Amino acid sequence: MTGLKRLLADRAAAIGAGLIAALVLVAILAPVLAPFPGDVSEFHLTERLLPPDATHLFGTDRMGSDLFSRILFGARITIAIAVIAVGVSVAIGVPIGLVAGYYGGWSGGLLMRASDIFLAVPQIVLAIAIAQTLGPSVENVILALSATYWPFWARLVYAETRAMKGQVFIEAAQALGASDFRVMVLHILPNIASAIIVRTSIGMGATILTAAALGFLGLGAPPPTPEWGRTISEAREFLPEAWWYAAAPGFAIFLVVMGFNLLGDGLRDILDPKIRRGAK
Amino acid sequence: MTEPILSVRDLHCHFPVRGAFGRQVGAIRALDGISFELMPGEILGLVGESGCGKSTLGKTIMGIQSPTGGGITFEGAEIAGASPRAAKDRRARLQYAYQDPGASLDPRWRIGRSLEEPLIIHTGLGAAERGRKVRDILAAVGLPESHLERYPHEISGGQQRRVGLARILMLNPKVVILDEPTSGLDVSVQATVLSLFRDLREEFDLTYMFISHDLSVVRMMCHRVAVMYLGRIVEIGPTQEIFAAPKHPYTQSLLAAIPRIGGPRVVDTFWLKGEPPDASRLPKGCRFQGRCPHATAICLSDDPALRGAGGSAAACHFAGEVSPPAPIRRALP
Amino acid sequence: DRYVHANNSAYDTLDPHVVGDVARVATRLNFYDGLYRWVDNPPQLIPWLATSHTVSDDGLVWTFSLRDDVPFHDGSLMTAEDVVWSVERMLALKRGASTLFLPVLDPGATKALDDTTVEFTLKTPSAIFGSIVSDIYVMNSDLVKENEVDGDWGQAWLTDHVAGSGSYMLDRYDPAVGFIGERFEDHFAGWGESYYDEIEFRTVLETNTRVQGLMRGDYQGLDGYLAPDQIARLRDSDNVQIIEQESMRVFHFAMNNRRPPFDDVNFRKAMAHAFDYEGFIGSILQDSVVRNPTIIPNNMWGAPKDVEGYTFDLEKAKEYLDKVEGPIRTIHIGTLAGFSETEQAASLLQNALAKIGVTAEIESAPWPVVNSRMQDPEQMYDMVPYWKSTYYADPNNWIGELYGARYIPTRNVSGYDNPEVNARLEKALVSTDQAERQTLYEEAARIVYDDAAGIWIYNTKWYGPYSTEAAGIRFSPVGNAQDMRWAHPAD
Amino acid sequence: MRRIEIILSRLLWLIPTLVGLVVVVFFIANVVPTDPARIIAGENATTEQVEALRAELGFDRPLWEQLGIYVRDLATGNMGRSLYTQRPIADDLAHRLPATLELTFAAIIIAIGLGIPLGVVSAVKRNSLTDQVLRVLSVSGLAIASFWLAMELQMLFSTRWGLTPLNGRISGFGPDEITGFFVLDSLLTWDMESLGGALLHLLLPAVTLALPAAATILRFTRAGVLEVINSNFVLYETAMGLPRGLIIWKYVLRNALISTVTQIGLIFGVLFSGAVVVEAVFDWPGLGTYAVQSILQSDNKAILGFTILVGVVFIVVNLIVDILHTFIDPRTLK
Amino acid sequence: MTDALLTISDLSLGFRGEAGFAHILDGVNLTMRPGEIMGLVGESGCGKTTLARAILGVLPRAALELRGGAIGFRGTDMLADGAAQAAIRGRRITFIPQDPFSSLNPVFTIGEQIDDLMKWKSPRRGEGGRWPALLAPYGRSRRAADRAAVIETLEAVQLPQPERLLRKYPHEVSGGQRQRLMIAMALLPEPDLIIADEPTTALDVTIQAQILGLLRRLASERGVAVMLTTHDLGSAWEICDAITVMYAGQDVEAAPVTEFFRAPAHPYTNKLLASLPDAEGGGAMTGIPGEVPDFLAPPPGCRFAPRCERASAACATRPAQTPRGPGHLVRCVHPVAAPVHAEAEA
Ligand SMILES: Nc1ncnc2c1ncn2[C@@H]1O[C@H](COP(=O)(O)OP(=O)(O)OP(=O)(O)O)[C@@H](O)[C@H]1O
Ligand SMILES: Nc1ncnc2c1ncn2[C@@H]1O[C@H](COP(=O)(O)OP(=O)(O)OP(=O)(O)O)[C@@H](O)[C@H]1O
Ligand SMILES: [Mg+2]
Ligand SMILES: [Mg+2]
Repeated sequence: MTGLKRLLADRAAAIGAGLIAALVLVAILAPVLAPFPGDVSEFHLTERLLPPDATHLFGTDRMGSDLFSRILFGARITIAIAVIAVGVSVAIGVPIGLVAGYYGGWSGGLLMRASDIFLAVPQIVLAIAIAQTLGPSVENVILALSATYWPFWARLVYAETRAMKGQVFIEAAQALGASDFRVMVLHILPNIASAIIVRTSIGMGATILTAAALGFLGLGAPPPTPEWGRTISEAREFLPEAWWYAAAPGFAIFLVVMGFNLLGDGLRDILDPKIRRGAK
Repeated sequence: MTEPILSVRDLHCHFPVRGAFGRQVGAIRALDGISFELMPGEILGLVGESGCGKSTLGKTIMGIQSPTGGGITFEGAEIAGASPRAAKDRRARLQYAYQDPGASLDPRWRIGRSLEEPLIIHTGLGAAERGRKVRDILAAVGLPESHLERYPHEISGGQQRRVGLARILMLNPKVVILDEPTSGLDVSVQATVLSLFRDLREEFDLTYMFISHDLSVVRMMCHRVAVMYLGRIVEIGPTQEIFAAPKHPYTQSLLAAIPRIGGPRVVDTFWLKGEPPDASRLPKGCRFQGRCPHATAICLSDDPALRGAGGSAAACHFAGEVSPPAPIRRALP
Repeated sequence: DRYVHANNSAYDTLDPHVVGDVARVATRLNFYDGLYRWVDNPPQLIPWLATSHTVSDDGLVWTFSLRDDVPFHDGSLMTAEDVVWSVERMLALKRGASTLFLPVLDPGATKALDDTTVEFTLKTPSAIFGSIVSDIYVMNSDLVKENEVDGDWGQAWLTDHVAGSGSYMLDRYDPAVGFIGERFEDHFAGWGESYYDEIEFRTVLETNTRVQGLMRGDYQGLDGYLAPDQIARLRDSDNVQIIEQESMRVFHFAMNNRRPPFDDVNFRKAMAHAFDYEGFIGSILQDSVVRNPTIIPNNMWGAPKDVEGYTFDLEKAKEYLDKVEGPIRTIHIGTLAGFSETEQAASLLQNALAKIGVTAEIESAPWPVVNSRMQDPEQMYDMVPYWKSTYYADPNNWIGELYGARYIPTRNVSGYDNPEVNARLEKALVSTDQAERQTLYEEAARIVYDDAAGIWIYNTKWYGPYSTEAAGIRFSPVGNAQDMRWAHPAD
Repeated sequence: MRRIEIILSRLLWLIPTLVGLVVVVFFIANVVPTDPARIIAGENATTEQVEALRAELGFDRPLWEQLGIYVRDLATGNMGRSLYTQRPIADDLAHRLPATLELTFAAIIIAIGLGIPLGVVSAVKRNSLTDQVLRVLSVSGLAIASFWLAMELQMLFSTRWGLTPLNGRISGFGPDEITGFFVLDSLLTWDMESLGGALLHLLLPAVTLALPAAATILRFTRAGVLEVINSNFVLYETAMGLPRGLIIWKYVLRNALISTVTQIGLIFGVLFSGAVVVEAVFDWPGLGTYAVQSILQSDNKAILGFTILVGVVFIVVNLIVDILHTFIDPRTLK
Repeated sequence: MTDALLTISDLSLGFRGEAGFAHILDGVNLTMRPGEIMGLVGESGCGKTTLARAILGVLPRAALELRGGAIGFRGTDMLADGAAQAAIRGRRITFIPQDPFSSLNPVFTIGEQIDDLMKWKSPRRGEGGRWPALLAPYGRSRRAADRAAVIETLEAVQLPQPERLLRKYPHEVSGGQRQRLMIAMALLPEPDLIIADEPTTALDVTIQAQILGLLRRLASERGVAVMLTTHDLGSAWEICDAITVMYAGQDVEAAPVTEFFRAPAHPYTNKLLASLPDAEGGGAMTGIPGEVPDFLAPPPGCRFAPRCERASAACATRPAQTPRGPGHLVRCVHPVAAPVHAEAEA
């Protein structure tokens, strides 16, 4: 079976993939799908805090904007934050982990100690500290997340590489005279790719949650950005009367993170060679 | 007399045992002064219990493991300690076949790609030429071409061994170190694999170092046998001689342990007691002392050197003087 | 009986000379007494520790007569020495209210003439000195000196101890929770028929929680500047009463008048016409506040009565915009994180500006950051929406500090510098003639208005949410009704 | 002894890690030069006042010098004064630490109490309906933004139904302080009213915080049990006819817990960081609320102190986990 | 046969997986008498372990599909799952696993594991009440008696310093010692039958000789029957009284041990013996051409037929067990007439 088929055969993974596909689609098609695309920056002060109805599927917010439309547009920000932050973390963490794990020794130790420092504090705390100093903006959220997230990948890749290095086929490749670069890139990387992919999928979910928390704490995007976390924090003032105000973005976050987690779980089942061998 | 193609002199390989803080608290003497010579075209068997250092010896010769001391001469040149890449050309002619060929193949690479890899690393051949060579060798080890498209886990253990051999043969080696090439195979498969080794040796003019713990197989395949015990060669000599008249008590016990179908039941009479000591805590004196039925005071104090005449030698103070103890037949109901 | 108040910020210290903000005024008003005290609305200064004062003809020497019957919480009597020591302490610490005094009063310029007479010798005449003496909180100097460490003026000790004469004595204090005060029976001002024996001020940061708690009966009172939506909720509750008062807290956009294109009056006028006053006040704030056309609160004397205020008119804004010479760039609005009203106002403006072709970006930051950036001409945003509260009830608190050149760059963050205005403000600051001062301020306010130096939006109303069980709440824009000695359980 | 050696070597590693942490966080906290002197001076301060304060507080010195001073002070337990509260940061943090610890301990107890048994059940009944439901729940538990969950729970339980208190650790002031843990203190002073109040106040925040942690523990336990349940020794024990309950709850669980225990250190970190937002929602007077306040006030030094304290707690917890690990898995002492 | 200890009749089972039904055991028949050491031999993957696990009742339940047949142990049907079977397992039938390295729980001391075994399976155990597993009591006097038996048995399997050994963790003792321990644990409940699944493949020749010798001696001394699965014919020769050969999930031949090596009748048995490297250093290296059949689609009838040169159309149905001598049964339409393994005659 091809990877995609296997993926879709797993119910949980299929749901996850579906949710993420929906998110991407929603993000791309937001201007088309949104009933009130202008409401990202348009206000209708006479229509503040209307409960959900046929016109406003998710109700309206404190400025009278259509929440449904804003949440659709919020998907774009969410994707941008998650993709860039995780992308940067992967781009930094993977090579560092690979090199440190492959060569080991004191340079490897040093790299790992450096990542230890970052891991010594829960990621969100450090991200808060960074975002706080840099000031609230989407760019700074991405920066803070990237700066604090790369050690996770470095750690993972380091550990996996160390484990791989003990594998006989790696030793065999070295015995054949393959260069270090060749061994790292052609042998080790593909073999640890599944671990990286799984971590990345779950990492996307975690990133979205962290970004939302930063938004909630007022360290994220400025108004009137329809970022989900900040929408929830806006909504607090109007609870419990305007229950829909917080419910909609909260649920959106839930679905998306769930999507990434399910996909990650599914990918783990599919990509993990141990399980695959067992299935044969 | 011809020159040996490979000679090993007083080879040592120690693995540090580390405590907390990375402090070295001892060493596993995996190889502790190994010397022998390998003649062109011969098959040297290397037997010994698990963990006695057979694989380490093979890997140290290959340069996968760097030796702590001693020398290795291959085709007249010193290669001890040189990394595989440093002595790239020579490595092509000296190859190591892994104990577990399945594990020595990248699980994510198709067989064809794995077979091509040595050619990519060592030669400048074009893709078409590489393909031809791969197919030739594949045929030589008796595998259908369709297997090129398979992944390692999609073929059987016997076939994996063939692939492992094919990969090694890609570079036209002179000497091949075969590490336990039949362990884990059923007898019926083992027979075909062994005959393949014989055929390939003829066809490619190979010299083998044949590592195994199966004495019957070694007896069938090898010209000479070296018996290892805890990092040392305790006895070496022509196969016939060793099997006919083992001089070292350990060799004697090894031979005594082989079941003889139709013959007397060895388990009822087997006399060797105990297990090898921890490789990191070797006793002073002879390292077989704890299990040897003939051990005397000298065995506890002096480490016997490998000595002998002609092609054979043994490392025992009483080499050739002792014979296995009389089997004690236990009464059975 | 106990009165429990849920407060929106934490009581990190009890030291009255260290904090000067409105949110934490409760410790100062209830544990300590000042020379005078502001009460009621419009605010009125009543004699307190001092019974009266005189001013020399040159306006420099202020002499206060003190009561002789004021006991501190430990029973010892207050003397003029205590007052002098307290003033020196305040000036030495350079924090809290000292910023009001330092421009006019040097350390060492306060003297005790006898046990009940204190004399201040000012550097320059000041028309407002009388309005700020309420902020001279007097401490039991002997007690503090006993607890002084390394000449710290008792700072360490006073963070969690009280050395005052105020209406309540400290019972418990926890910076993370709040404080409990126990009625000081021997307070010099005596007590009415009914009162609270205990007052408890708890820190409850979350607005929603405070509102819920009041409705549930967990608290008897809250801070009075809640969002209209919250007020509306509270009104629906049976056990809540809302006491409504027009306050003196002007919400406005400060504009950086120095930086192009804001240096062009046409551009500023375009801005002033681009704000949807009615939408903001009518819809978002649900008419809970009143339009305030200039910087001086409507209910403050000195506010020109006939000014209509700029109107929301994008046509006009466009016209003015067309007259602007030089390029128009993206403008940056700084808002106060956690104060959603500033965000909403900024968003509203941003939205309208987009329609006349001006792009605006909003940056949200915590108040201290915004404030420190505002005071740095280099880092000042183009616009910042915020409130100007009553530190003392004098027009100078608003127009003087915000548009007078003498306050550049600290409080006059817009850098507005108009000689016509400056002349009037300076004159008003030294004048002792109330009528003259009023005229001067009215004139100044008109000029500033014509210059569209800022966007003035509304004057806040104070909606004091209290449990129906509480009575006797006495509101003043200066103390925000947190002087609890007047309050008592309803019968 | 081997165990002591392990602990010592871990303690030794702690020092460079902590120093590195302080340096990193210090520079992070000073990336953007907001003007602390001006903030301390207050909104109405004159420029001269600000300058004077700046010099007095050493903010005019080069950054590395400030770092040196900071580290020197830190060694004596002095984290400087909060810009906003003017109180010693170390005191503030020490004062709030018990609140946060009480909350996180309660949460971790709930999380372990839920996660481990459910994880075992889920693994033992693999692919059954129970397993499916538990898996969905655990994935959901990890997907919910904790601040949102906190808000929704608060809205339902406190506001709508009035079952639980809205906020805080207790209404008003706590029991007489002994340890700073209200539950403990009220037990020690036998103050049943406080105990009830403290527990009731703990309920929602602890549950909110525990949910994702329980989900994580459930997942790890499940994976651990699944891994172990197919191992040879389980096969052996089963073949020897030992009771299923004994095999699962004693033999399998101990093995499965090895990986779970290493996770608990990380989970503690998750809880600690989760506390930042959950405390903010429930007005829990702990480190999280303090941190959020410091953020709103741009109180860099306080955030710095908070971050370092969290780092220290985190490292200590992981150290404890490592030590625990040597007890659960004797192979680590090899 | 009333004296039979274990009777397996027409056992047919397999596993259902993604790819379909893998029919592993196909009509297996086998009988063991009390005290008999029976070798179950066959190449890797022929179903030895599956058969052993079927008797022990530890086949993976989820995938298992029982097609028919029965396993009778002294009249109890071991395929059922009830209290009677649970009482037999670990008491009347015990188990020695293949891999002594992973069959002991790494995080408990050896003593604790043996204690739990004795608590539940000691011969001195009466009818326990209905206690939950973790809370069941373990009487003081029985504990002491059990402990004495443990020490005695550990000494019997030649484990030095048994008291100290009990305090150790499994990783602290060597492979050979662990396998001795497994033997001791199999003997402790004083069973009638020990199932030993390749107990020596993980060990070196010298250790293997020691362990097999020990097993044979103790089994004979205590009159315990042993079912020894192995792919090593040499080991089978060493300790077995009788041998049953399996090929691809079918029993093909069963015979007393000397008869088996002297006069193998099934073509597969013959070829298997011919593949052995012979003791004198010669030996044909022919092997058996062809591949083991796929369990997902096995050939009908005799599963060896596709690799057998003697095969005919008749082989498409499974031949019945035909006697060739006393205790010698073979399933072949075309059995080999004369012994081909010359040596065995000598
Ligand atoms: N990389 C290594 N680091 C530490 N010790 C090692 C390493 N490789 C081997 N050893 C140790 O060296 C000794 C010899 O190992 P080696 O693998 O050479 O034995 P062997 O004879 O090949 O055994 P087997 O028959 O099990 O393959 C063993 O005690 C082993 O634990
Ligand atoms: N749970 C299972 N699901 C599917 N197939 C299985 C399962 N267990 C075993 N098999 C298959 O059943 C066949 C017989 O396996 P078994 O382990 O009984 O062989 P064996 O004779 O013990 O082999 P070995 O000598 O290698 O131990 C093998 O092909 C194996 O792949
Ligand atoms: Mg080896
Ligand atoms: Mg098996």
